[in-house]
Amino acid sequence: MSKLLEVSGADVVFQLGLNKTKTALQNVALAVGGQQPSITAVVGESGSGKSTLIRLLLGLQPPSRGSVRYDGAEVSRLSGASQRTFRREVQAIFQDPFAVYNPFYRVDHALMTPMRAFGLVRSRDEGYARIETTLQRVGLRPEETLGKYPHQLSGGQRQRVMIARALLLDPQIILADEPVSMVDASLRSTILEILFGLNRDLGISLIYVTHDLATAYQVADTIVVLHGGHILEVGDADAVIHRPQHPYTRALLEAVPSPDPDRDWNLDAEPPAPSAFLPTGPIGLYHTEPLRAVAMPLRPDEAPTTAAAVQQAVNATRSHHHVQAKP
Amino acid sequence: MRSITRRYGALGVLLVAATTSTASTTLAQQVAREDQLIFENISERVTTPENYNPFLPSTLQHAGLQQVGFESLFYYNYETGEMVPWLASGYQFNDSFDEVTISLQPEAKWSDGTPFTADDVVYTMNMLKDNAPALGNYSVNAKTWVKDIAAVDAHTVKITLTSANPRYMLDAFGVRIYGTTMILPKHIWENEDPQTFTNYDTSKGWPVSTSPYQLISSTSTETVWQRRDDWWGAASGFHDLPEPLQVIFKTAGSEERRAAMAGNNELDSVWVLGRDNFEQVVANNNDVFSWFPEAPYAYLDPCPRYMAFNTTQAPFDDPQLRWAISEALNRDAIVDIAWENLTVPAKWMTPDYPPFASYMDNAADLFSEYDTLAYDVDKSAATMEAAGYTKNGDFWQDKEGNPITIDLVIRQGEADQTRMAPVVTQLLQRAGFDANFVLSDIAAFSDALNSGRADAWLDVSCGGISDPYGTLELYHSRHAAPMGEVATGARTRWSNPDFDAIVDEMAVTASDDPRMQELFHEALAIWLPEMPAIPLVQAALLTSFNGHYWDNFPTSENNYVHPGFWWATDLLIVAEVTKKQP
Amino acid sequence: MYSLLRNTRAALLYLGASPKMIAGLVILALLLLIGLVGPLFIDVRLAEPISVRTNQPPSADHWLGTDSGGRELLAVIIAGTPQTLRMGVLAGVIGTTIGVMLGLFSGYFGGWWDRIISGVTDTMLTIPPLAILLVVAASVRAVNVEMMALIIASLSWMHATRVIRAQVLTLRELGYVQMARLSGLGNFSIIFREIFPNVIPIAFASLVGATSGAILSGMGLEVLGLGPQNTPTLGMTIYWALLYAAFSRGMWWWWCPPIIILALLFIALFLIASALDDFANPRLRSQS
Amino acid sequence: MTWGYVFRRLAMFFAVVLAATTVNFIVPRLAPGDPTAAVLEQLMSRGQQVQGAQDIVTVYRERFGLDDPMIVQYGRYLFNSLRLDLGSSISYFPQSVTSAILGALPWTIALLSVSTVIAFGLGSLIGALLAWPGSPRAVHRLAPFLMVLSAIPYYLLALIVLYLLAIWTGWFPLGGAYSVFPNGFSFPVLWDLAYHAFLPALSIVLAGLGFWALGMRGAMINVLGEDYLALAEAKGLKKGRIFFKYAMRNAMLPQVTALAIALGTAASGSVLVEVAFNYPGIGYLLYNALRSSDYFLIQGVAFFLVITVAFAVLVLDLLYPLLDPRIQRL
Repeated sequence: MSKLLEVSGADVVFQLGLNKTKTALQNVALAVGGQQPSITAVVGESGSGKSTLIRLLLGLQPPSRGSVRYDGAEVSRLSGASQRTFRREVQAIFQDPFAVYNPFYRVDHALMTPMRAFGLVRSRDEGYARIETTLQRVGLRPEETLGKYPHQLSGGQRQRVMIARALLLDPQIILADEPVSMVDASLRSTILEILFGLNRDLGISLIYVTHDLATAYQVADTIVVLHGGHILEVGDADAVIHRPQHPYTRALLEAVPSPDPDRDWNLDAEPPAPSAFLPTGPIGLYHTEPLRAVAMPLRPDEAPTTAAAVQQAVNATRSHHHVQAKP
Repeated sequence: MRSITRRYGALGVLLVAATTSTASTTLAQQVAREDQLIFENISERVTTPENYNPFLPSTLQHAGLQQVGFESLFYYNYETGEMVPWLASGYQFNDSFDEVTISLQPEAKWSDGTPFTADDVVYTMNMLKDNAPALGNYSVNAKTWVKDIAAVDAHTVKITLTSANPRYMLDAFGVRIYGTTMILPKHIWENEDPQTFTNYDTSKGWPVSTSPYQLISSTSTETVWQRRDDWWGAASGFHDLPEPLQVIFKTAGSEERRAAMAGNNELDSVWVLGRDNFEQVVANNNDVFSWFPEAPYAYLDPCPRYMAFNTTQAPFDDPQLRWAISEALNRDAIVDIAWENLTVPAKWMTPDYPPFASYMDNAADLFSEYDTLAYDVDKSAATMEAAGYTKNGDFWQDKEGNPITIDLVIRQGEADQTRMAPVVTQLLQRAGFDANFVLSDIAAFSDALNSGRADAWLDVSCGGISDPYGTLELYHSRHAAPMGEVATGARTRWSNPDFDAIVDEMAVTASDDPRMQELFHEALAIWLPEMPAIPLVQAALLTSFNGHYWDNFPTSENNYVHPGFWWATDLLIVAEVTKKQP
Repeated sequence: MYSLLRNTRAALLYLGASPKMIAGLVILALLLLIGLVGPLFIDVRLAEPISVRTNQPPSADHWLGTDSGGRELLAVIIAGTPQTLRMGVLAGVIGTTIGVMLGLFSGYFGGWWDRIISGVTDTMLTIPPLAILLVVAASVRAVNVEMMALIIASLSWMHATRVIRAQVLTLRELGYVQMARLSGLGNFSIIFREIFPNVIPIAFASLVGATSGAILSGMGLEVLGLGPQNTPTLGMTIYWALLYAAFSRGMWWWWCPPIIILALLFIALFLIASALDDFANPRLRSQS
Repeated sequence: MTWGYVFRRLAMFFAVVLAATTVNFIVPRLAPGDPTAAVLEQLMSRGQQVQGAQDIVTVYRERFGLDDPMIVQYGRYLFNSLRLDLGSSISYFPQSVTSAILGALPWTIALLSVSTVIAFGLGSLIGALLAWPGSPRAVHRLAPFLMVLSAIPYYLLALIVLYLLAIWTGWFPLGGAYSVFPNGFSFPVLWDLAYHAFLPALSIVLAGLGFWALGMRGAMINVLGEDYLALAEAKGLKKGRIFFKYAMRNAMLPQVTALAIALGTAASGSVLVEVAFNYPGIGYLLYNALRSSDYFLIQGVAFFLVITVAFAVLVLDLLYPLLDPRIQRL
């Protein structure tokens, strides 16, 4: 049984000027981990609030309204040992596999520092032993990796070292923010495979944040569609990809070039103007089927659901067969 | 058009700059250079160009105010040793020297035409008494000495002194050193608050004075005084009208600038130059000269330079230590390096003026026993050892093993003392005294001495000029305030009751009384073994005149008066110079 | 430490090839040499007053002549150059250290810290420094080189604070700083272990600039007579030369050497700072 | 430019003024020796016998309120400063501090503004030309010379200039601002003023030239790497037009910000230059005030310097958005 990271009813509002604000996230609810380790893909274009969501989940950004809880406790109020536990157990992998390295140090520093900081190893040798095993786990040869400066490694190698870094801390949850978008196309599936393996073999829950529907479909159990700070659609990955219900999701899918050679690429179609899909009034998420919910104008007589509830429902039904590999 | 506007924009700024700058209300009449007598203002600027109140302590006196802005009752002439009557025609003490009757020039008039009378003198002295000490030392002097003052008639004043003082007239009205009590026009001043009145308004003809010159322009770099042809002295036949149409006091600033301006004949008098500079200026412009045609060139300053101690503070309370320090000081080196051989070592604290020769000769026995000029490092060491001091490494320490350090406080801005400081400290270092010097601005210097924090310092010994009373008086115990309070006099805080008694007797003894010689010998017999302060050198200030436009400046060959053009006695020079005949 | 050395190698390689850096270091080394080797050949005690005959022009006995205080000017230069350098470096190091610390904290923590620190920095930058220095120096009466360095340092940290803060504001948002936070590093570890190494080049350029500025300020105070009077520094030599009117007396051997040495010192420091700037700003590098 | 921006700048201005005023108040009071001691010292020098010295000190302390509690003095100082009433100078009593400053200020403003503008304009132009690949070779040869010049401090330059052009050759006056105090304006008077201002201005210009040129060169190199320049060139615009309209104009922006700071530095730099040349400006006044420990005058001069510079910064900050449209969005 693993711990649950849950966002409920959270808004994030930034103060820009004296009387100017920007709402980055509005009424967002998400859940990661819990009884069933799962993979949730958060899909959205740039400006949809993805980065803010990541920061919110990592506890780097307090919500303006609502809450972020880990294992039942409010993240912003954690302190002492429980805060350290949260820090260690919720890890992240970022988009740019170069910027996350301090150019001043060798990659060893990125691997050793967190273990030392969390007191996971007592000696250098013990640390290196763990590092070597973990590097092998992500498909790297320790002797080719250690002692190198970040710029001496390829993008794929760097990203795998980052995954190893997260793994070294025995995490419960990993937030992967566009982990393959800056990696050579040839290596993307390898990295996704590793991530998928973490979930499958180690029971680590993942939030996979991306703008790429194809890879989301490839790895995720649940897909959450984020746009303009709102969750517009949530549901079982198969269902969302094959039967999109929100017009925005549909537009996104139509913009994806089809691998089917018989189908024309939709080059003439106007790309969806992002603002066209933004809700104009108050909205809520409403079930359209048991494992689906879509954003709709608020109905006075009916209680909306939350993305977290849908995710958990999906995970519950998947739990018994979640070991089976995806196509 | 546009570019022209732009180009003259810069000039415009300058225009604004000059128009708004320090006020000058009357247009200076164009006077030819050969009719102008230009003295150097010895300060770096006219610090108070809008203040001509002669008694405010902050007022700059020597930018013309005391030289041509006012007249003194008398001028003591160092060369003749006489009191030259000016606004007064004479004075008479009673036999016990506690009452003096002064007769004034009956013809004297103020510049606005009002007669100058005994009422003005009475008003001035009473006003000073009432406003002491806010109006500075002349007010303090008036309050200290004037018991009562009354007009006997329109041109006679009688002053009753608080106690006998045969030197009162010299001190108060005779320009003993530098300045004098200037008499104010009652009809102008009685309506003003003397503590804030600036006495400056050229449109009203202020400052109103009796002098032959009227202020017409005053800025931070120069003051211009225009001759008044209706001067009382000429009208009454007291003295011919002075020849210069204008007298100007001009700031030169640095020594470089001073030398260059003298070389170009831009100045008719020049403040202190270094020897090399002076010789170079003379080589380039043979119109420039000083008192003597040859070295040491300069007239002797009345204030010898000395080193003083806070004698209430260990280890400087020990006369033996003070003597040892004196023996460590090579006066010849000081004369050579700090004074460029333009002066001589000082045997004691009085200037080498003729009236002192007999006093010093009569004390020759004392000076052979206590040789103040001795320079002998070995003897200095012997003196120290005899007094129980020991050496730790290179430096002396006291009986308890505390190192003896001397921080010599130097008043910044006094060039000769700044030059002496490294020499004196170096000499002390070589004799095993751990000495350093600290250049201090005037307030820090004063504070160090007042608070008693200063161990030792260099200073000028300005005392008697015609007899040694004024110098000995500096060591009277009335000046020796306890630590923390302001000490005056020589500020050494030294005191000796026997010495006080002698000085008290001298105070009521006239200069020419033979008893003075005996008293001096007795006082010195107490002072010398104690050595509360160490005489160093006589001071010759190498100032010079430029005879390009004007003749008859005083020199050793034409010694009608002493040559200090920044003193109030400068009026005697202004009155005597003659236009150079081509 | 090992990685620091290795990482610095790139910088050294670049800087080693920079003609500005080489010229600057050569001049600086020569000046240092004067102070180090000079005392072996010349008795520096001749820098004290009344040691030699006064006012001698340069000759075989006294290569740079003597001044009016009886000091041998070659000895003064040999004794004074290191004193001036020492004062400058001391003030530079103290000032830069304070500046870098404040810059790091202000940039990293942001919020009230930042508002206060950068407010104070901007305020101090707007206040004409010499005005304050004069007031402070006149009050404290610096009597030795160390005191003077301390006073100057207290007013020379602002530049470092400003540039470091700007740099940290950028660095703070970089991935590795975020990562360090996720790696459980505390704020101080992040500041000193992750951010600080990356501002070293800038801090170093600041240090050189601050040293040069400190020597400049020190000289200003010295020629106004507020310097360490009992120590032969270059500025005090100019002060004495002015006091004795060496300019108009044609005693060029008195004021020329200190002015030349000071000018060389400023040029050397300037060249070094400029080479460091080039290194920190690659676009400048490509041009020069 | 929003009101919020203006408001923040104004708040900054007042914060600077308040902080500086406070420092101003505190620092001189930490000094040993109070101003009354200076007055007394002036009395005692030259052998004027002083009796009742302690009384004089008491009277003066009372007159200048030096015995009041510090907090009272501070409050009074702040209040008076805001009214621009800076009290009476002690050493120049009864002249007011404000009038002493107003007498000196125009000289400094004229000297500094003219020479700084010349240095700024000329230096920026040379710097831009240094970075511009198309400028003549002779210009590029200037670079090392300018570097040397910018490294030598203004004061040393002033001394060298003073020696070479005034003492040695005698071409220019040794100091001062005029031969005879100007009472009216005519060509000879202006000529005289310019003649006296030339050397101090020359020192400031020479010392500033290198600074501005190198700063401009740096900024220019940055701008030259920008795409819009390549675009302008591709559009076939004339070289001169690209140089002035595109490259130089954009590179000027950081220079303008530096100008504000430079004014502050120049103001204090002028102390030494004014002392060297005996120029009757603010710097010289401050130098004299320091030597006589005249609290009120020191405070007053520093206050004026700070206000002037803070005001210059404020004006530049408010003008900046007009020069750089990108700021307007704030």
